[in-house]
Amino acid sequence: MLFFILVISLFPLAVGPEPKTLQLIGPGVIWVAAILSSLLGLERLFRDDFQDGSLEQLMLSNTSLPAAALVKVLAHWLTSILPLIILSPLLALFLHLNEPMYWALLKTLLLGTPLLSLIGAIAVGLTVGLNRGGVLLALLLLPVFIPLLIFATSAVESASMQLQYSAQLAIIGAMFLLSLALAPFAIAYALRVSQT
Amino acid sequence: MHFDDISSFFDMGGYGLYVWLSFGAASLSLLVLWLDSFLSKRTLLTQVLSEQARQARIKVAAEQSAAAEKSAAAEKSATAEQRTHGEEI
Amino acid sequence: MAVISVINLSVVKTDRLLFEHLNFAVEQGGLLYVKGQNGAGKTSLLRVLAGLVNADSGKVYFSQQNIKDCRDDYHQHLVYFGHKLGINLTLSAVENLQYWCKQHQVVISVDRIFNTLAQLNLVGLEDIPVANLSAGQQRRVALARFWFKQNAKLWILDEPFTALDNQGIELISKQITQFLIGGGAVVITSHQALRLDYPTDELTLEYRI
Amino acid sequence: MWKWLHPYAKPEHTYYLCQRLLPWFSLLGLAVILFASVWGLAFAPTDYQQSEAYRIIYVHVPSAVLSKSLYSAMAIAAFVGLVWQVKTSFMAMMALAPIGATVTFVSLVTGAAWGKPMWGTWWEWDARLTSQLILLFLFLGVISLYKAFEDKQQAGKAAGVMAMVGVINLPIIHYSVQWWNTLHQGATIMKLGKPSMPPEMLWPLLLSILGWALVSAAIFLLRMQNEILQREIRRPWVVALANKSSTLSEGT
Repeated sequence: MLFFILVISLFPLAVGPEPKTLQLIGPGVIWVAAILSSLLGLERLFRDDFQDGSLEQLMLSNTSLPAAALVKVLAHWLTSILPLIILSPLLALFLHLNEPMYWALLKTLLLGTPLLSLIGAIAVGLTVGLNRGGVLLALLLLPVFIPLLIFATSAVESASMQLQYSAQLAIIGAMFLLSLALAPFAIAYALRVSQT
Repeated sequence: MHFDDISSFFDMGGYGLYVWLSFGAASLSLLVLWLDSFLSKRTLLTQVLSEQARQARIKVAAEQSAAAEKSAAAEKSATAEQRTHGEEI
Repeated sequence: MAVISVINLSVVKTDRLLFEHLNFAVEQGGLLYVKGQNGAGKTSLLRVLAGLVNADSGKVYFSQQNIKDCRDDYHQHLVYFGHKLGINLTLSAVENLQYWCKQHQVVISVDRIFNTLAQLNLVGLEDIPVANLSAGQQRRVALARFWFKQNAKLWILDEPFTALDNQGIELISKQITQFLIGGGAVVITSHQALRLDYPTDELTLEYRI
Repeated sequence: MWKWLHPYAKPEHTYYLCQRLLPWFSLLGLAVILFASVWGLAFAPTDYQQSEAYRIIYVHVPSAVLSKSLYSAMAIAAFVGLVWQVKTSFMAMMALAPIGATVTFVSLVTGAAWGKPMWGTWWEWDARLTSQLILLFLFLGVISLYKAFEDKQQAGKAAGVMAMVGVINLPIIHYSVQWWNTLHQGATIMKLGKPSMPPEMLWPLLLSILGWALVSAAIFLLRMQNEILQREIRRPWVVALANKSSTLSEGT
């Protein structure tokens, strides 16, 4: 969370405090920072449970692994992404976003960030048994997150021009639902693969 | 032939650099990929042999140590026998 | 009836063949002691038996059913104790055990948990974070599971005696014997000789290169 | 239905099948690619708009087309491996990945070299180039995930999952990048006018696509053999093979 605020406050310092410029890059900056800070939290999603063997015991119980994975993902979203969303008005202020832009940003964040946790957890499940998962995780996930980034920032941009942006929101929502349906099983499979 | 002479062929109507760069990069990349595949096949085949040799060494070592154990045990029993003989005498 | 049986099992790990064409069965009340050098594949065998890892070829049956087809039923009747304890260090012993019991759908009162921990010589350590306990004490917390899962038919135990003192070993051995007498089946590995007063089958895995 | 495929799922048979096919694909591929390139470079007519620079099409388009088909092929191999648990399928996947990455890289380089004379910059955030770049990242992700694992069986499954995630995402990426591109700079994109391409230009293009496909197939066969050798390094048939090849090379 602190990382998120720090990254965002670096930008005005780097490109200058001109409100117009900041407004132009604002949505992109917030989204990129959100993706990066979600990566930081993701890395530890299954690590402790994997290392102390809780994950093994979970797999050998009657609890459904996809359901457990979904709960884990929800926990990640609640602890490392929801605070960012709560903080977002402040950051919007920092970056001189106007009101319609902020509402669009909030909607894309609410719809889009669960996608980060869901897809991210698949890659985390795959790399949990590896020693140096961090860089690999970024390489695996960032290309996959590009469409989300594009649709989300374009929604905010449309909002800034007083245009409709329900199309972008609908696409993000569709991606979210698709991943909600598929990702828990992929995560469960990934965690089983990581057991040797 | 579309071009009048060799130099105009290489010049490509002023775009020679870009055209030849593309073709060069493409053929170089494919060549490198092929070479890598080819050479790694050769190294793999030699690796198989060295792996085989390594296993043979381990086997010999295991047999030797087993034989040494056996002979040590035999020696022990032999000395024990001698001792009992000595006592008899 | 065989509780667990294995047909033509081979396991490959990191491109190394650990064993192949392995066949055995453990009956009700049967104790199988898996022996072998370090790296012979004891742990891998146990993990395959538990269904954590897939075998390269061959099948594992739990009461005549392939464990892949009856995963839930199998895990309902299984206690697996591995190298990793499955204990979260930030939680207390009681919390850990409650969590485990919930996962495994074992209904148990907090009093029973306290009682069992007392039996294991952990009085006064029940509700502090497990991170503050010694290695042996942490193991005892994990081993308390042996007292809880009443409907278990099979225990798969990977080095349960490591880091335990004599008194602990005796306690666990007694619990294992009791389980066996009650008709349970046990597959166990151990570097210490088993101090169980019970007929034992042995399976020795050769170390392969 | 799948019975006839079964013998080829056995690595040894696959190896010898590759061995048998390899010379055909190599020679044919080399011949076709050389023929098509010479035709395209020296004999095809000039484009009235782009003059001779358009000849880059004879490497750019085949590599771009192949990069996507190779990714799909890789994902299909991953899918087969994950669903039917065929080990050879994962080997095929990993044999395809480096070829795909190379071909994608070529399409990027040639795209840049084409962009310089046409658009005036080496790199233009054009929809096709951008999605090629992302495709390259996806390839590299799969390859490095595979390399990160010690246990190659586990590695195959993990890389397979990632390849599947990528292939679900690929159309979304393609579409999103196009959307983004039209939003930002709709006017600068230059149309190639493919349908109006005269046959003297089209034929060498189709031939060069075929040539690239054949050469990729040949390299795939070679890499497939490598994957098999690596995974079966201790099997007797591999040892016999290595002995034979070493005596052969000593003899010559």
